[in-house]
Amino acid sequence: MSAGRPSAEERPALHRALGLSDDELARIVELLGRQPNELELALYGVMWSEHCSYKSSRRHLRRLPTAGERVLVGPGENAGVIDAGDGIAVAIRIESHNHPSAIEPHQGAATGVGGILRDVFTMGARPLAVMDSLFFGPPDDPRQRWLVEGVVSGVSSYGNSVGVPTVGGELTFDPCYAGNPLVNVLCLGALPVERLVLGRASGSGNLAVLLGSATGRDGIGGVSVLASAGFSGDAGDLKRPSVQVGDPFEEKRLIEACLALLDAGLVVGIQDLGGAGLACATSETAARGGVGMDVDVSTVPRREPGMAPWEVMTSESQERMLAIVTPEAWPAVEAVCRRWEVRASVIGTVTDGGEATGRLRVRDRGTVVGEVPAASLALDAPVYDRPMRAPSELERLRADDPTTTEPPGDCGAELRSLLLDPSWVYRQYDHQLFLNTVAGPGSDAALLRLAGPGLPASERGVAVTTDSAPRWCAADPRLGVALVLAEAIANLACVGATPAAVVNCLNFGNPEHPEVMWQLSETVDGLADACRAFDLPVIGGNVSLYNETTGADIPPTPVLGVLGLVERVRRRPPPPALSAGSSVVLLGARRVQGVAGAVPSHPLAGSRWAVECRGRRHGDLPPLDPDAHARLTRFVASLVGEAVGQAVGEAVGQAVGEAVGGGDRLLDGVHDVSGGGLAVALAEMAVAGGVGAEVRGIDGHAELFTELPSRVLAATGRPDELCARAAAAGVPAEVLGTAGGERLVVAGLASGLVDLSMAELSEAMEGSLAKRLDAA
Amino acid sequence: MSARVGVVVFPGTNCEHDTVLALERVGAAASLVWHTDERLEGFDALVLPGGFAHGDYLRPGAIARFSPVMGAVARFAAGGGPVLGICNGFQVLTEAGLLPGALVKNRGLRFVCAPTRVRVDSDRSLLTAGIEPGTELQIPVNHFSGSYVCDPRTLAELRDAGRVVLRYVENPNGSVDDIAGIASPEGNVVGLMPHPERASDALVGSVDGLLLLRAMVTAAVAVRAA
Amino acid sequence: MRYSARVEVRLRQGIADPEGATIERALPALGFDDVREVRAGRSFRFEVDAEDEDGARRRAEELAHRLLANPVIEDSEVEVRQTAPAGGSR
Amino acid sequence: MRYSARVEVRLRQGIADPEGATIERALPALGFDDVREVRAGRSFRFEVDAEDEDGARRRAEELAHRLLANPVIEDSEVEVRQTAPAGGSR
Ligand SMILES: Nc1ncnc2c1ncn2[C@@H]1O[C@H](COP(=O)(O)OP(=O)(O)O)[C@@H](O)[C@H]1O
Ligand SMILES: [Mg+2]
Repeated sequence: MSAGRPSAEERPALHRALGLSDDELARIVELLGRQPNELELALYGVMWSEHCSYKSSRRHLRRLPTAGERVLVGPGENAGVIDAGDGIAVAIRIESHNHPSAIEPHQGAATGVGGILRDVFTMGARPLAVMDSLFFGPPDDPRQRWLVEGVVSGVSSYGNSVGVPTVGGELTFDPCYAGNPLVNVLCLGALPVERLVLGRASGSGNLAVLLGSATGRDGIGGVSVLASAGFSGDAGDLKRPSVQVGDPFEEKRLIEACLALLDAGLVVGIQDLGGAGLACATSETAARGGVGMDVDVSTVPRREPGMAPWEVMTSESQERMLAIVTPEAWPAVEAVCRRWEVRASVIGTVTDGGEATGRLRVRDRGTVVGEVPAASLALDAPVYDRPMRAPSELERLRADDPTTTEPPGDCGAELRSLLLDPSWVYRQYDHQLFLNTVAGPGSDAALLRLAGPGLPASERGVAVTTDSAPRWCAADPRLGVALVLAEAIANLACVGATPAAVVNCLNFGNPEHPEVMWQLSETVDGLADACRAFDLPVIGGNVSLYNETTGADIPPTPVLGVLGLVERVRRRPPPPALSAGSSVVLLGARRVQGVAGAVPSHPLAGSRWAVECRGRRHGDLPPLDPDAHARLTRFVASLVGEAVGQAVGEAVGQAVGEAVGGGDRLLDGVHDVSGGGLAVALAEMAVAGGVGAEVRGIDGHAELFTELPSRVLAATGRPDELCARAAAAGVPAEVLGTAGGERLVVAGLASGLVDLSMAELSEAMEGSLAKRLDAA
Repeated sequence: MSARVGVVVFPGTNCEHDTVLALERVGAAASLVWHTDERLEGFDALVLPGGFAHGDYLRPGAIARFSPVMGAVARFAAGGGPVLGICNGFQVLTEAGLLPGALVKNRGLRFVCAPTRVRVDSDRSLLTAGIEPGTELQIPVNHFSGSYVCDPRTLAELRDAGRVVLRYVENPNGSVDDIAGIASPEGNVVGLMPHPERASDALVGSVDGLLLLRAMVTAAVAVRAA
Repeated sequence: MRYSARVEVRLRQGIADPEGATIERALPALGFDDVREVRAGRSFRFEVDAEDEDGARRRAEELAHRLLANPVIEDSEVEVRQTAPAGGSR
Repeated sequence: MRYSARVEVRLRQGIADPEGATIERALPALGFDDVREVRAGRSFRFEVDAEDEDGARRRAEELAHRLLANPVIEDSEVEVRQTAPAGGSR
């Protein structure tokens, strides 16, 4: 810092307060060839935090496959980008905002949305859709209700106001998250391919321009304190982290201004300011471009008086971007920003050549107050190979399988308890803006028209889904995550989409616990293998560690966002609903194939039934056959895709959900079988269609509730043709029953299993969440 | 000749592109008008679209009504020009005093984005001219502050003069008298909370909004001819 | 001179206050059955330069009427006190 | 006894206040360039039954902390005054 202040050397404990270990300090001294001063130490503190450096997870993440024909930008940039055809690229990214949301749910979730949007428009893409994956404890408790209300209102107020529709997400209630809720947000954007920009600086003498909000003391140390420290369980003795307040209006203007700058070709590189603020944005852009940067903190517009240089450099004030522009372009940049009422200030210059090469130099009114190699902050963070160990009881837990040991119960009552209608959540989200939402929340995946202001005309569609299943991943992280990917692909197929790319958010407990590292490693391997099996690249991700309360880690919770493409979108896909008179057909194998006797034909381990109805979390998960799954989902995607791509003709004016097929339609409705098994899938389709069904010959409660993958329910007016086409595609198909009437009746081989009126089903479904949340 | 419609954009407005698309579907030539513009010559009608002008900070519409364009909008309306406010645009029109009453937070205190059914209650407005009263339309709402309130005298006036143009079949927000849209005494200024532009394509769920927009565009051309 | 102003904006009597009502409904469950008649409003604080307190109050009232409150549904209440000589920074 | 309470909830010093900042940016165009440092908050009024003023204040503060404000980002300020004997209706 400025002369007269103690150097870091004189305050030996400082590095520890900043979250740096003694070894890390030694490494810094080695890199610099001297002791760092306070400012420099603060820079390393934030940049080498788990949150920014991925130091515990990096060596594992390298095992994920990232290459693919369509990939334009893979992991490492702000968002992954694929080529969607017709000159349009699609950018996508997912991120967690777990810890801030736990203490200020509204602002925590809101700023999470703001951050993920910036990651996407940084790439030159207009954000077109948001999704949110939410995990809470059971909503019957006032604190959980406060969290749910706050998080949902935060996503709603920020997303709606900034003008990006939230088109889907997930909602999980499990006691494991009571002390540590998870809030993951995904954003998808699109851009004309030629507008693609990367977050890198270049060109000696170019200007570093800070756009957006003034800088305050928001989230200073927040990165390390919020993201790298677990909760003690007692909010009272928390070192009070400063939570940021989001400003969607500023972000809206920032989006418009940045896209206008990019359209006009006025910037050389651009980068959002997220965790670690200017420290991160300046060092990353410089390091990626292989240049240096000279920043003067006195030129940074402040919201508060008396901020020290290290505060300015590490502040996480929201709604800011760093653009690199040529001096010649600066007047034009200023003009664009003035129109959008966005503050723009030159805060530094790009340096290259001589001893400046690769150096990040921080000045205060001209005086150098810190200088480090930019790459040492951004790229040279330590990489840890933390000890890993499978849980000692693994064998015993796998053997503790509910499939064989839990007796059947009242299937109707259990089914009712498993129904959950998330519309309480998504009714609060604008999910229609841009007029692209062909299938919105309530569908297996969101299907969007690939259109937006400034994009080339196209008939293509893009589909996206987020999926997770902590109950599977807790029982077996490696197979669990593969099953999650399979489910996501099935969800995409149900709206006619072929998967194209994966992003992931790995929410785990404390990486200093060897079991957690084992879970992480198994998850990465499981995901890597599954992605290879389905030939999908991972184009981005995020890791959130230290999700624990009083020493108890959350179950491993990988959340996958999977992007799919649809050739032509001219009609809405068949809804996840039954319609009176159609046959109910199960596509995919009804039971575990092969190895007779060795594996139960309808495994229940890891199912919602086992976990939620019986409190049993262990056992052997159902197996996944990637080839069979690929055959099934390709078949479903082609059937639905056919319907979606059909010319509309005179059909304009049809009501919602009717835009498919002719009189005796091949596909009236379609829905994958996932959480809660066949029972829940049937009930959801019945409620959505407002019609009952009669299904016979089900092999007991196990077939009703198993979450055996690779199964899709179809409602069809032409069952023979559907089954014949399935057979030709190598996909098993079987008519289970008929839709119609006022009851959902499921009969087993010997006796009845479920007999519920539509009123009972609707009540269980619609009332479930709203009633519990509004109970206050 | 097709109607020339100006779509007014405040910082924070976000439905302007959707509104332009829907207007084009009914044959209008729509273009964006920035909130600092004060020249509205050459337009046959104006639309204040949905969104969050100035972030909806303070109150929806409270800051936007002071934008330079609003003086011109008021003059345009006073001259009989058709002015339509959709959602946030409706809020701006009430704040600016071009329509009576106010829009307050929804009864449920939550944002609501959902399809709703509305009934045309009067054909004495630019938006409903030629549409049989009683006609039901499916048009989505998308708002946090959409609950219409006004004093009893204003309400009586609105009712008696056929200025309640749309009513909700099932009230989603607690609006007095199920009011979804109202008109000025002359019928040329209309505000409504539902989003007709979001019901302009079967692909996104409904085409019923086109009926309203077509009526407006037809009225605009007629005004110009007169 | 510089004055501090506080403006409280409240829904007018007779206008439904769902926010106040919702809080009130939640109170008994939290053990606050001794609390009632909850009304929710908004408050604004700002500084205003003026010759004297009356001048400051007039400006604050003007701001309240023109911008901060919507007279169709809201009332406002203004308080003003001196802070520091004009030009003084915080 | 019955007391009237007013609770003002404001963002803590140092926390960004986008609403206040947006209002402030709009002021010069309205001719209010003598106004600055605008901060937006929320206010609540309610009645509370208590033995004495101190008791009423304690309850109001408790309510403010537990329900009306989130201390992570907000401060609250409580004012209390007597209105009428307990049980008296307004
Ligand atoms: N938090 C949320 N935000 C928005 N939409 C949600 C949320 N939770 C669930 N949904 C929507 O509700 C529907 C059902 O969700 P889910 O049961 O997780 O679907 P699936 O089993 O097909 O993955 C989906 O369309 C999903 O997008
Ligand atoms: Mg599904």
